[in-house]
Amino acid sequence: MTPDSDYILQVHGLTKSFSGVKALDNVQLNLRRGEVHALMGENGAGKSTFMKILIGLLTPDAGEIIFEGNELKTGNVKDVLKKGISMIHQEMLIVPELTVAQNIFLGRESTARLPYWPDDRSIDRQSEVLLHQMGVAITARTKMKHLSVAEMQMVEIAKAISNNARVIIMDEPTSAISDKEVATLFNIIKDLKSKGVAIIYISHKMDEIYQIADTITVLRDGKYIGTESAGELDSKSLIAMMVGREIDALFPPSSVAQGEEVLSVRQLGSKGKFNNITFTVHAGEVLGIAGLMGAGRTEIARAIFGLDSYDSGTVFIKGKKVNLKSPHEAIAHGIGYVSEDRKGLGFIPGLSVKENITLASLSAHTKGWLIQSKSENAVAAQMIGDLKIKATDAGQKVRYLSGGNQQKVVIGKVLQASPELIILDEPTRGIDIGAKFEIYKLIRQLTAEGIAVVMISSELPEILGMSDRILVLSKGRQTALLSKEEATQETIMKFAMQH
Amino acid sequence: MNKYVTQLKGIGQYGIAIAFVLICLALSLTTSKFLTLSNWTIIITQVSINALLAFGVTFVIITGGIDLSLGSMVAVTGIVASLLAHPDDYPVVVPVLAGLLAGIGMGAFNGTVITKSKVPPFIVTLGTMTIGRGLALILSKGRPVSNLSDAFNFIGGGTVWGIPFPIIVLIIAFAVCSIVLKKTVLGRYIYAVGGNEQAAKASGIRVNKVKMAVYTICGGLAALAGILLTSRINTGQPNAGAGFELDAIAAAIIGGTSTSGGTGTMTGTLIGALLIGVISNGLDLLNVTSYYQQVVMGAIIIGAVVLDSRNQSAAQR
Amino acid sequence: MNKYVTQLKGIGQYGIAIAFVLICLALSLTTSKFLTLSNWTIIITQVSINALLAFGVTFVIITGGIDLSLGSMVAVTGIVASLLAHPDDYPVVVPVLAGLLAGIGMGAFNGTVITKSKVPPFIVTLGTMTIGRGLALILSKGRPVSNLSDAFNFIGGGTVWGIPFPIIVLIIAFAVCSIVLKKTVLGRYIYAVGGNEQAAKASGIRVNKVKMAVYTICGGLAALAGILLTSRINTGQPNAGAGFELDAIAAAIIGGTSTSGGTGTMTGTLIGALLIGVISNGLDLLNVTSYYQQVVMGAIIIGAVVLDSRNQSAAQR
Amino acid sequence: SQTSEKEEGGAKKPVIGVTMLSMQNEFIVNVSDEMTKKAEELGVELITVDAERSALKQIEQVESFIAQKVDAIVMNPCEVEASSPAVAKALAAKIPIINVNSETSAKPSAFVGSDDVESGRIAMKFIAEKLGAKGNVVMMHGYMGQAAQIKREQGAREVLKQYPGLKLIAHQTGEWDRAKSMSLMENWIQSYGKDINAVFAQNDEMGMGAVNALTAAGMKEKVIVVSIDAIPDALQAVKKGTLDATVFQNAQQQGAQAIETAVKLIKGQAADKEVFIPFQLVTKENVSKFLK
Ligand SMILES: Nc1ncnc2c1ncn2[C@@H]1O[C@H](COP(=O)(O)OP(=O)(O)OP(=O)(O)O)[C@@H](O)[C@H]1O
Ligand SMILES: Nc1ncnc2c1ncn2[C@@H]1O[C@H](COP(=O)(O)OP(=O)(O)OP(=O)(O)O)[C@@H](O)[C@H]1O
Ligand SMILES: [Mg+2]
Ligand SMILES: [Mg+2]
Repeated sequence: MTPDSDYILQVHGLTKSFSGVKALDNVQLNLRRGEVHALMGENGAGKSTFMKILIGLLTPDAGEIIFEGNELKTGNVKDVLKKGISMIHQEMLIVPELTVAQNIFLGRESTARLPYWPDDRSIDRQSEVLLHQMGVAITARTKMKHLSVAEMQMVEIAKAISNNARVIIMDEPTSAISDKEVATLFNIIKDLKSKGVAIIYISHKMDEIYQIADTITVLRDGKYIGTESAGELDSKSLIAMMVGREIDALFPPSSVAQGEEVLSVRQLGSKGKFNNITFTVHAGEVLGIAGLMGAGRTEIARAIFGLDSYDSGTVFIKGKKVNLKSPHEAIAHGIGYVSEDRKGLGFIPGLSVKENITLASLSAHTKGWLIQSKSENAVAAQMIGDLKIKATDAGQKVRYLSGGNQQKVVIGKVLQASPELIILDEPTRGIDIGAKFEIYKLIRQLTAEGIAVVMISSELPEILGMSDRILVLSKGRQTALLSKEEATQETIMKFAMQH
Repeated sequence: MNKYVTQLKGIGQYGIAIAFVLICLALSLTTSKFLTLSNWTIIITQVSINALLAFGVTFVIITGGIDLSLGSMVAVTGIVASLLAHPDDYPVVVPVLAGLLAGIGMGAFNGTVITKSKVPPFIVTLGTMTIGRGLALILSKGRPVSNLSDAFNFIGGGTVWGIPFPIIVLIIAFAVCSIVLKKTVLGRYIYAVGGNEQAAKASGIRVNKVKMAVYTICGGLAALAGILLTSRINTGQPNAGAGFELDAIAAAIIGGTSTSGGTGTMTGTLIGALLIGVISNGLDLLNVTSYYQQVVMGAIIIGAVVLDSRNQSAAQR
Repeated sequence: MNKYVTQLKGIGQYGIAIAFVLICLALSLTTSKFLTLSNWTIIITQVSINALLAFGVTFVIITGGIDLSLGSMVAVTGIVASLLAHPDDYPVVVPVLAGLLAGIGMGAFNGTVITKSKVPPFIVTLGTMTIGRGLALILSKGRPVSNLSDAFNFIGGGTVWGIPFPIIVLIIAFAVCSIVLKKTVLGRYIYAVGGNEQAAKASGIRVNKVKMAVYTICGGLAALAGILLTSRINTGQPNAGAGFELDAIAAAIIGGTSTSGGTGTMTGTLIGALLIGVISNGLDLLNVTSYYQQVVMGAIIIGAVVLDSRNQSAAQR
Repeated sequence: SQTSEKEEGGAKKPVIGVTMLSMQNEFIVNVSDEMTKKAEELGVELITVDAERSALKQIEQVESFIAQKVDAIVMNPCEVEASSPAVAKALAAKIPIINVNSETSAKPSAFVGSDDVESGRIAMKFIAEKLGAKGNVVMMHGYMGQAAQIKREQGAREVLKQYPGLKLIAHQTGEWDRAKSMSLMENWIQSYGKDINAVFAQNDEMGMGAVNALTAAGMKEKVIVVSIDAIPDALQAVKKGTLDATVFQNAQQQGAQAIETAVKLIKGQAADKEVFIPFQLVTKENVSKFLK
């Protein structure tokens, strides 16, 4: 292959398998200077694996990588970083005990003054400048563990940028941040482009892709499907390339009559998190909760589910006052919770798909003390089928599933506990378009069965498309409770930013 | 095909079993005295005490904890049992039950402190280790408790149909522990708590109850080991069991239990305990000088686990 | 405001320091012999060996590892040094350097096996613990090595301006270790590797090099402890240091180092070591019977850490 | 001084600091108990601490005694060499120090005890006589490198040298422990079987372990087992005939005389520099004399 000077990075014939299963099969990519190149594909298509090989965290079984005209040696992160490629990882890779600045410059400490002696004042200063430019209000000397998830993500972005790289890989950089930060990120990307930096951008949010991508490459099941210019590829064909079939309407219509009141929350408050929250949810209804990052939506859900305690107010379930002190009690009262923090609160990585699915409802599969594996297997097989979970078999460890499939496993687990109310916190975060569609259908199916749903989401189209009523929060306060008819993108944003 | 792959993975998982077989093979070739029924009866009898402790600590380690008080629990339970086991004092069930209760009590104490406070299990059980040793000395006034009834001495020294009683206890304990871990709700919860405590909690598992259970079970098994030991040597020794915790934890980890929690099997632990027992027996049979025994022992253990981890990563690839 | 909060948190972090002060206060009120210069000189001299080991293992534990071979390294380095420390054989630097090299070598061996194989540090260092004990016995032919030069005996027994030499070694080691951990690139990487190994890897940190470094440093500090000990008792003892590892690890954990890695400070570890030393000294001063000493010791350690964890969670709220 | 100002009946009550090898060892506990008895009788106060077999700890305890300004120190040394600095420190502080039970290389103010080498000699001599100077012997060591282990081995080997017909076919550590030595004996039975004619265990605990293993294997009748210390269990076993002999160390004499000597030195009276309390061989014939 003769290197083409137009391209900063060229990849050919890249192949990688895990325990005999091919995650990447003869994949290629051609990246131009100064372009934003979107890498698209379903969950488990192999995008992250591809990028981890580029950055040197994984070594390929076969294939060639040409960077700026020279072959890039694989398997050495430090070397790759030095050569000018950096990466925002899909799973947040932070060191909690170190400060923001120390995280940003980890591995690249300035030792100009004294050998082996990192000049923290200099990296603090550089970090402050960088964060200020990005419009993020975080001080460089706070310990990483004190930040919120979204703030951590912004630090990760800062880290990738600070490397002065000529190629930046962004693997789902916006999955944990809200619209305001996304806008900031896009400004940064534009700025980088103008400086000739090339960006590989991975996201499941279609609107983002069309906002910033110049070129789109699609992978499916580890195979290269094609590369198109973004202007010439409409979203319908893009989806078809990704999932291998067409999807008509993303949000299936609701057709359920509301039933009795399932959950009622009155004047709920928790100091420093939220106060005076009042709403009800009925059987068969979807209540959306919208708000900016840090509005306190997750905190409310955690309080209702018994994960945190609250200071004031009351919670009623089917008209009965309850005081839920633990998830155990909440589940016993028919509440299910799908957390936004899939890795932290969702699944047990070392247990199998089957074992995770039945974890919250094991007593349904026991005779005496013993677990009946037959009934367990049956239920697991059904869930895998219903939710279209992609796994080698029910015995595969959830650790080895892609993010979207992990999410489906968590939903499966919550459904198995036969809840009357399900709280879905960012249910489609990091999930591909096909799977999103499956989850929306699933939500409709649940409401049709008379289950009440509370859906917390930062994606306004999703809130608008799925909710019967919408609760809007701003900084822990309830600013509006909108009906489906009242709600538009603009009204929601107005109330979400109200002081 | 799929089944074949799973089988291969199974072997990888028990790579330590291969190491074990290799060591046995090597010993059979070096000394004719190794592969005899009587020698194996002795090996398994000797292993039984460490194996019981290792089973208990396997539960604990899978939840992500540790128990350093095993050795002291052996001493306390042994002393408690032996004090009640003099001939013509009480029927033999009394010392046995008293010993078991003492172990369960100490285990429950560990569990309570660990769940109620946020003190790491390492410190709590290190504390109990010291406290327990002191208790054993106080109860026995620093002297061995001897003159035990024949019925009591049968537990560690008797045979049923020619099989030493400790081996029978070992087999039953192994079966029960395996079933608890693999087939019961508690076992599933133990893996869940060790795999991801927060997620386990959010799945409605009462994490503290699970932790209480494992430390208590561990105490009970330590009591069993303490009673077996006391009966085997016909004396309650206040300094019995010193250092046993390290051997037991080693057996569990050699057998594939990870100290970061969430993984481990009783079969692995049993093989780990057997491995240690076989090496120690083999070195005695070969009459390796005691100084060199230690060097060889350490080297073989590291070597066996290196071999195992090679196998495992090969199977994963 | 912000500064005030940070200060408060600082106190929470050193809650163990409060526990320590409380215990000292209680002892001062119970016995007039406690708060004297001569007694404190003794306490700190006594603590120095455990503290050196605890500093080393703090590095290791912060990376998420463990080192059980500390005690055996003390023995091997002590034997190596003492064999070369007979009067008129070599100048005193020779045994000291040889001892240090032996410790560094053993530490590097630990590091190599741990990084090259996937064997858990617990097993590797347990193996080295056994191997090291055997080596010490082989080198010394199982007998104490005595008749050491005055210059060598000065290290553990001498004083400079009235200050016992071990205390001076302790202070220097503490300063150096604190600086390495807090101020150097290596220290930064140690926290990173223990805090999130994946993140460290993704930042281009050569994780294996960092691990090599901590085990080697740990070996070097164990050698220092071994030399101090040998000099203090004027003899190389093949069975010296048995069980030291647990005390050292306890000091680190009491001082707030988490066994899951990523957190810990040298100040905390120093306080942990002092706490153990003060309790042991106090119980002797109060003439508590030795059996009850153990019970009280265990209870106080658990109690102090409970107090600490209470404080910490209060400060976090 | 401050510490000894505890008044009782107007007279100063002298304080003696006592550091013992290990309070987990039955024999040592017996010595300690005898000291307490004698101290009460003579009206002195004892501060007894446990060195837990660590010479370092023992030195630290003696340093602490010196800081507390006790009137005399009684030390049951952990090690010959390693405990010596403690003696030197006490003497330098002008506090009389009495070694009890075993020696240190540094000369203390006085010594009360027995010579462990002698006990090894007595035990092995008994084996030689029983076997008619011909046969195979195995030996169980204590913790390798400890003073008692080294000395008892030395005594045994001296005798073995005198009897070329006696062959030491295996020796291994049982770590002073009954369970460990029982396993060791079981393994030896596997590899040597009927070749073993006699067992010398360096303490009674290990001797009892060997007896257990031999009895279980049905070999006790044919194998001679001898050990040292004469703990009650061992005496019972000698009486029953399962243990062939043990070597008696006089705890009562050692404890009592150590305190007597200390009190004499405190009062500035003359005291013997060395009080040797002889070992005695205990066999079925004379065991009743030792059973209380
Ligand atoms: N360490 C591993 N061991 C085994 N299988 C793995 C491993 N890492 C990834 N895989 C598998 O490789 C495939 C590709 O995974 P990858 O994470 O690259 O997908 P992705 O396209 O990034 O998906 P997502 O959009 O969900 O992030 C998946 O089937 C996954 O299960
Ligand atoms: N670990 C933490 N330490 C301190 N404050 C935190 C932490 N996590 C969250 N917060 C604070 O709690 C509040 C709400 O957090 P969070 O961002 O989870 O809200 P949210 O409405 O669920 O938003 P989103 O769902 O977009 O993450 C914010 O003020 C945030 O700064
Ligand atoms: Mg991905
Ligand atoms: Mg949220």
